[in-house]
Amino acid sequence: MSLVNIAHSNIPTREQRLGSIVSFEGLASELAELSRSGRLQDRPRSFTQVSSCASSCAICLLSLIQDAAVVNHAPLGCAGDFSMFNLVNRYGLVKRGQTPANARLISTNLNESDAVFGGTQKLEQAIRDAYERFHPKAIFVTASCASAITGEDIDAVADQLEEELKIPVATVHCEGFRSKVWTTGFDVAYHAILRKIVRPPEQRRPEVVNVITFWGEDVFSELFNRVGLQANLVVPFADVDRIARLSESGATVQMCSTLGTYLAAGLEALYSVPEVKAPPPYGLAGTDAWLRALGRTVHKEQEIEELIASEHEAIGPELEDLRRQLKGLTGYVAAGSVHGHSLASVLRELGMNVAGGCFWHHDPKLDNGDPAADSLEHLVREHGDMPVSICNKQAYELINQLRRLKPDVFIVRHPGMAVWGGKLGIPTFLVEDEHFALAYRGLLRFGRKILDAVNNPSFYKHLSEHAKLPYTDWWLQQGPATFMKEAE
Amino acid sequence: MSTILQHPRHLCALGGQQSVVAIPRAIPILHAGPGCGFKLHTGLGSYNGFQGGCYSGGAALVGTNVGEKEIVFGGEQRLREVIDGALKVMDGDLYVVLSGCATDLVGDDIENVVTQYRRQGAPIVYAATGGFRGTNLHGHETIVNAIVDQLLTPQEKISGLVNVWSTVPYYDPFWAGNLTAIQDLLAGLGLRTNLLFGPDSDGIDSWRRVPAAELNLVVSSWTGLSTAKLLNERYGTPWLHWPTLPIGGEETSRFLRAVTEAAHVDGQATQAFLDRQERRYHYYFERAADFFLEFRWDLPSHYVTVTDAFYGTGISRLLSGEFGLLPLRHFVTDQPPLEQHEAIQCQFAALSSELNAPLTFTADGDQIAAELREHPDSAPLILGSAWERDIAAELSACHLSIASPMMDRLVASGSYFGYNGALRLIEDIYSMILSAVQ
Amino acid sequence: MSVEQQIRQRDAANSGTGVQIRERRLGSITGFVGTAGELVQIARAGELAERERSFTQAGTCSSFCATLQLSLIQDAVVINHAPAGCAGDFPMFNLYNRYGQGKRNLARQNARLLTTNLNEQDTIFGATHKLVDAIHKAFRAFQPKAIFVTASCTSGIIGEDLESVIEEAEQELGIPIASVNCEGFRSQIWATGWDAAYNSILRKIVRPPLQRQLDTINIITFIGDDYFSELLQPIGLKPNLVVPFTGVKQLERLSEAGATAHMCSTLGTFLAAGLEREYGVPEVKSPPPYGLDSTDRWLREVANLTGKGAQVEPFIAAERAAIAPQLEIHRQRFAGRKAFVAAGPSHGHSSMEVLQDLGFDLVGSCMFHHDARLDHGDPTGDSLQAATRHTPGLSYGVCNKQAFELVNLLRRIQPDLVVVRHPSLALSIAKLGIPAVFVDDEHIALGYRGLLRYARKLANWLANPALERTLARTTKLPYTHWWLNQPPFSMLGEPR
Amino acid sequence: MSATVGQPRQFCTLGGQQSVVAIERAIPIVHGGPGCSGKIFGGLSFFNGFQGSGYAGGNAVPGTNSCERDIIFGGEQRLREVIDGALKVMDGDLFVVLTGCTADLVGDDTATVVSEYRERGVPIVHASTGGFKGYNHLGHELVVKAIIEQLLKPAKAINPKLVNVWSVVPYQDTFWAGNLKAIRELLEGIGLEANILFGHDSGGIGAWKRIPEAAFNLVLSPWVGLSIAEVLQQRFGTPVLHYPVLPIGAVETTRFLRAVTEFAQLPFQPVEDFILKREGNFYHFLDRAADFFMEMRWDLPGRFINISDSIYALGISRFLVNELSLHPAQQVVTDEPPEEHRETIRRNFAELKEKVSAEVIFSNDSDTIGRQLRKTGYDLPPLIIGSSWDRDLAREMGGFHLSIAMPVMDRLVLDRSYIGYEGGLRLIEDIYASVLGTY
Repeated sequence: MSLVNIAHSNIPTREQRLGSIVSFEGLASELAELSRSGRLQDRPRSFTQVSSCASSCAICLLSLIQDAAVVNHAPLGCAGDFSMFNLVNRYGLVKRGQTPANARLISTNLNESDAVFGGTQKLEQAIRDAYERFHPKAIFVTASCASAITGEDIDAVADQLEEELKIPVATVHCEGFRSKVWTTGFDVAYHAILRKIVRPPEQRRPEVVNVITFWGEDVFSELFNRVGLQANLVVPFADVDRIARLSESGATVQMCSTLGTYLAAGLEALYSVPEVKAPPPYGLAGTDAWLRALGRTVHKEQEIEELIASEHEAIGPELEDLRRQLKGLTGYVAAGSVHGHSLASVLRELGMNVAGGCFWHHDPKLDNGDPAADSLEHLVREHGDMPVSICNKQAYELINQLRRLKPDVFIVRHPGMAVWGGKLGIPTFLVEDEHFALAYRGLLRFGRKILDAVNNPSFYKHLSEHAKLPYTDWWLQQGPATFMKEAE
Repeated sequence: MSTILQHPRHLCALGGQQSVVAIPRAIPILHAGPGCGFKLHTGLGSYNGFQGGCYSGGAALVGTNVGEKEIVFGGEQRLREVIDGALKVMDGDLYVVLSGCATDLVGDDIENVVTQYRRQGAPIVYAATGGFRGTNLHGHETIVNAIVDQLLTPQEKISGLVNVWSTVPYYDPFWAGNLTAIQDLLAGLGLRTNLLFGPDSDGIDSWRRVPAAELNLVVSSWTGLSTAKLLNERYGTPWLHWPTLPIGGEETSRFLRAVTEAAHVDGQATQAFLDRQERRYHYYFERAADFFLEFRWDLPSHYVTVTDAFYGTGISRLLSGEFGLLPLRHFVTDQPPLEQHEAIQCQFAALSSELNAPLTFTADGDQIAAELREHPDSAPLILGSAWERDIAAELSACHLSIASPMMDRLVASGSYFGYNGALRLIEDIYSMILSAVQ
Repeated sequence: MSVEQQIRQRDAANSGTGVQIRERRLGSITGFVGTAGELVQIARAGELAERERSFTQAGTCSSFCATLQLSLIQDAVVINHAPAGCAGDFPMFNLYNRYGQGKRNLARQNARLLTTNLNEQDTIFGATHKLVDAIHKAFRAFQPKAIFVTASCTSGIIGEDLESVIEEAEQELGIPIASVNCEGFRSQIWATGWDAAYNSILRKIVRPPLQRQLDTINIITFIGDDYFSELLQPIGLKPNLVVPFTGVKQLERLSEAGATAHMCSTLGTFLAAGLEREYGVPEVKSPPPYGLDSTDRWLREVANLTGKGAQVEPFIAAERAAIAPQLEIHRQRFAGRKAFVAAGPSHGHSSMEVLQDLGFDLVGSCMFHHDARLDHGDPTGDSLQAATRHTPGLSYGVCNKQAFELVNLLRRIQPDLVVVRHPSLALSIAKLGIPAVFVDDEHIALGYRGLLRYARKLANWLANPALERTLARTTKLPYTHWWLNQPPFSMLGEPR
Repeated sequence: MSATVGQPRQFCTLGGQQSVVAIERAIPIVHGGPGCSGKIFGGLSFFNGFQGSGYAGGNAVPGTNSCERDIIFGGEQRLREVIDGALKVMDGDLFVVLTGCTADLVGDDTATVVSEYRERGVPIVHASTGGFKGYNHLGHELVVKAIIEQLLKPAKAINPKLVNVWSVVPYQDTFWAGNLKAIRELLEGIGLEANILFGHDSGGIGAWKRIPEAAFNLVLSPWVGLSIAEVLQQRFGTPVLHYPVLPIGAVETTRFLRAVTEFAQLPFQPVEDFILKREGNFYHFLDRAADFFMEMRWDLPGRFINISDSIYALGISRFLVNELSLHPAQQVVTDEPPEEHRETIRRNFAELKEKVSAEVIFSNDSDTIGRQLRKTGYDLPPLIIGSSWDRDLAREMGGFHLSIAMPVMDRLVLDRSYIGYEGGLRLIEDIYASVLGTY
């Protein structure tokens, strides 16, 4: 049976599909080896701080599809991130030269009596409301802990309303409690897209390359156009029709293969759109390898080599200068696994030491199952070994780690985590635009950014002098892995 | 009464976690799904004036992140693990366990678990805040009453001590500045405020002092009333309920006079204090009068409030009562208990019968927009949440965000409370308009 | 050289370029107290004499009025040859400019204004070189279609020879450059500034007609919305609103219109008369179209001048009928309310007429100056007479924005409403607790439908006088009790 | 030096009129052309944060409205008329006659006229402020010095706690009223009596009469006010503390308070307690919102550009660099500081921080400023903090914009202040509201 079973509305979690884990303490090389040999096991934590759930990841992708609507079948708290995605939406529109508008989101606002007597009528009503209010081309229904535990049959409702409204109505099984790995939320969102939105190809468009990413500025087109390719950035800020035609493209690449693994593999499995199986294009070596893999896939080896050569030359001098200025500085990276590997390699390529990395989870393999795509392997091979923690956003472990390593700069990709570096007085910044460091020019942008951070650390200094950490001295003396139990 | 909501302005009961975060050195412990805590931080703490995580909020929130296993086999054991860890790892004076949908629905006996810890002397309480139980305003009252109920013991009365129960922390982006403002004003009357939340509170000590107060001051439309009643039963403390935001020269003075009476303080000293404050306030009022009288560009003559009842009533008294603006429509978004609706109606109407505008109780952005479209050519001033930016643009109306969620402003110690609060609000409203017309 | 000689020399230098001040040209005055009827009579008899005040408060000068009109021409630049303080009104004009651009869907941009920023040396050694620099800078920075150089007290007194500088620059740059003699001290009647601005437009911008546009009516006005179309389109005419927010091209062709009319005949008198004198564009003499009767009369005259006589009567009848029911309601609402007008003629006269049409009880008025006649010299243009034809006994004062007199007067009259049109007077009145309606858009009350628009606006103001009440309760006026108990006009001297 | 100026950011000497209006129950009398006073009011007060008339400003200002006759035959008689009337009509404690270009150019002997009244016991002084003499910063100093020299007598005793404050220029600084109040609260917080002299509750003529009693003069500004302090030193031997940087935020405010403490030889501990409490509150909010600042959402920090009076350009630069770790681009100083002060100002910008320095442009002409700033390119949108004139420039450069400098036409300002600990928080709120508001 194929990886993607569009007969079912739900899919296995990452733990089940990929054997993913959320806790590990050791060397990158060990982690890579364990993953490869299939002996990787999770070590549950007794004490934990809140993390994130699949619901956020699913909604963040789907709510940014410009002519779709999302109905969150849940109590109101699950709408806590509506306002964030709304600002992301408005900001992205302004950046793309369009008029800012609110995101199309609705909550069924489940309450006590709904919990007792069921809330399916409310769901029906909400879907109709969404249809009336936004005239969307598709509606996504995201589930919640409450809707799942009370056993709401949201699939039945969705199918019935799809009949009635004559537009795709897709359920998204992103109940928070199902998976410790919140990126499962991406997978279920993509599954809904593959099931209900993507159509079989009408005519193939080999020059088009799907780029699975978030909402960063489009740095792909400039590169691709030079070799006669078109970048098709999805899912955020695309519309339903563009997504429906993902099946027609010549290849699929990813800004982060943790993000896109399911969609990329799915497109290859269902519609044989080849997935470019290489780590994402960060750092010289990474970008070279990635471009070459793309070149092979779309048969543009020659053009690609010329592109690589000219870019290397273009950035050469400033890169040298940056390396000189950054030499001897130590960085620490905390991010979602593959993107984290990418950022670590960028730091190494800028001539910095990397004291280690903290990644929110680890997938021993990707859905494509191809070791060539293993970004951790790539990191170790190209840039050497480093200490690695796998930790689903457990601030207390991270801060414990940072206090020992005392890096000169701390680079984060996830809201809410950057502040802990700052409270320790470490120049820290969040990678807001995930494309900021991408490819060759990104290397320079990123280097300049790091220099800014270290050249004026006053904010961090004052913060550390005045901010109190909510942790006991006892804890700060323990080892970071203290609360990890042995694998069950 | 919970309808389907587009553009929610409040969240679920578990939002009570933010009220715990607002207590210095208090640690919330969430017994809930993995994403709940962070979503609520995002909606109430972050993308609402970017107030931030502070000491024990944001990514520091402790939680059990219950998964399939706990749902099937129950999560009490898991909760014990996390409480054990929290007492070791988290440096706090007060621990508040909050349950989420998942754990409330599967029926973990959390109360029992927590009580055991309390018996062993841990300063820990429990609140049932499963999201489906109500709004975060309800959640706020739940955690406050939980602390009062499970932690406090009778105390000697301290003369002149006043407990202040006002706007809901984080949900009201200006809560912190407001509390400071109340403290300063009451100090002017020679009263000592016992603040339970925010930078000027002594945290657990302030809470332990609660029974020692001579007066509970509920400066809020309706939240906190149940607390005041509870404290009255327990410790016989009288309470004063002031349901509208005291803002501007007249309302603030009325408020302070009422407090003076309720707290039996020297009326003459109060009068002297009020005179000084009013004189200063009116110096700026006069300075700006040129502008209000002459501002040649279609300064909106009508305004709309899309806020909770507390702000809506207070602000309409300022704009209509002192600045001569006319109300077009009021929307009350904090879903007050039905029995409060009539009182709120009256508070809006109190000004004068000509200054009455239709009042709608709703938190649904779509309904609000629809009703505003009934006045196509009014181009009013819209005071609401950042959600109203779109409908404002559609009606080419002026808009200022003053209510949750506030994604278009950063709020630090800002406040719209009292005399200075009014000056601040007027500056903000008209700066926004001036900027928009050029 | 004595100051007197300097001034004479400047007048010589500017001979032919300057415009005579209103005191001399139109026998205008700034001091009078009596009734409207008396003033009309005295003026008509040519016996109107100025009464000067011993004590005065700061007024306004020609420079302000001239710059207001010229700085809003979208492709011209105004250079103020003056110390930096005379640029005190730049921000105001900039706000007008950006605001008006927004309303007219033009890209918002800062107004194009420069000051030569004269300093002490300049007063000693002269500063024509700075003026030359400024002109070149303006040309480089804005590529304007025309440049206006506004004079100042300083440039006037030190006898700067603007004309020779300008002639030279004009030849070099090939665009019209006009001096504007709006030195503040030359006239007590700031409206002279309009005349100076229009004079420079007539001299340097307006061209002989290429082909006549007989269905176009020049409307000389400020920055209000275009409500004139409401009146003119139905009878097949289109308004050409000038001078603000026009371009130089549009001004060049003023000579081609079928007629020139005013939003306020005091404002436009010099330009309208000039266009008739030099290019035969007839001026609409009857007072501007505010209030039922004046609107009727104005429309009829416009129609006759443009051969639209046939269309106009049915239009008038239809419009009057259309507004009648609503108008009646407003009249009943306002009946018996005491109103007072403090503004510049003749727009103030228009307001007086409108208020009476709306059923207010007009208890008095005070205008900032009075022109014994207009440039066209035709008595049918007497807007004061028109406004008070039924109420010649109306008590009436002329006072160039002397707040102390107004406050004194209004304290006695205690009207329910004061309509005021000049920055910062409204406050003095509001401090008495009297609703002071500041007329923002001068066109709002225009024509028939304007009556209703205006009524709605007044109703809103009167609905909630909280602001005025608070001010009256909490602020103090800067005047002594002694003064407030003197007769309002007791500082007026005897007629000269 | 004074070249041609487009989009003025200060006006002429007669602007001193607004400093008189800022003194409680003081009445300016303008001996100048009919329009001068109104233009000054419009520029410095109304269309600058819509600060309004106040007690005796706007249309209440007595003026001689000089006409042709006064120019030819002199205006002294006319001035007498108006002073006579003013003394009868205007209810004030202090009258200040300011001359405009006309009177100064034709050479009316205003000094004599006014001194005659003063000899008859009238509280009236005269300042020769003909517009061509300089900018309103000078006008402000001239008015203040006139009052000092013509009205004040040596004190019987010195009050060791009393300090005269010479800082922001009323009305030129759109936020002067709130700022002076903030300075007062800071100084009182460390146990001094602040003689603020301008604005509400500053004490009017009474406060001015106490000037000679002061233990010292505090000049809190890069250069404006220094000459005032000199005069006071000569006449009354009052020592001077010159602190050139506007204290915004914790670092600078604390530094400022310690400097004052040392100079005034105040007990050290109470001051430190006061500082501790205020810093605590300031950093509580920086900490609370730290997530926001570090997650640098919505394009900030890019580079910031100040276009304002030296007092703000320097104060705000220090603040943004010290507290928010932002980086400066070129900084524009618009108040035309006298040559002898420019080097210090340049140095202050060069030494913002160990590895952070900024180049300074001295210009008050938008054309020049625009051409200078357009030369640089930016990775992220710059933040321009200047006057409302700079909205166009900001749009053109794709940057963000906040108006804090004369003329502020796009904001209404009442008692807002950017000084001190609270002022820093306010400035942060305003900057990020303007940024977030664009979405």
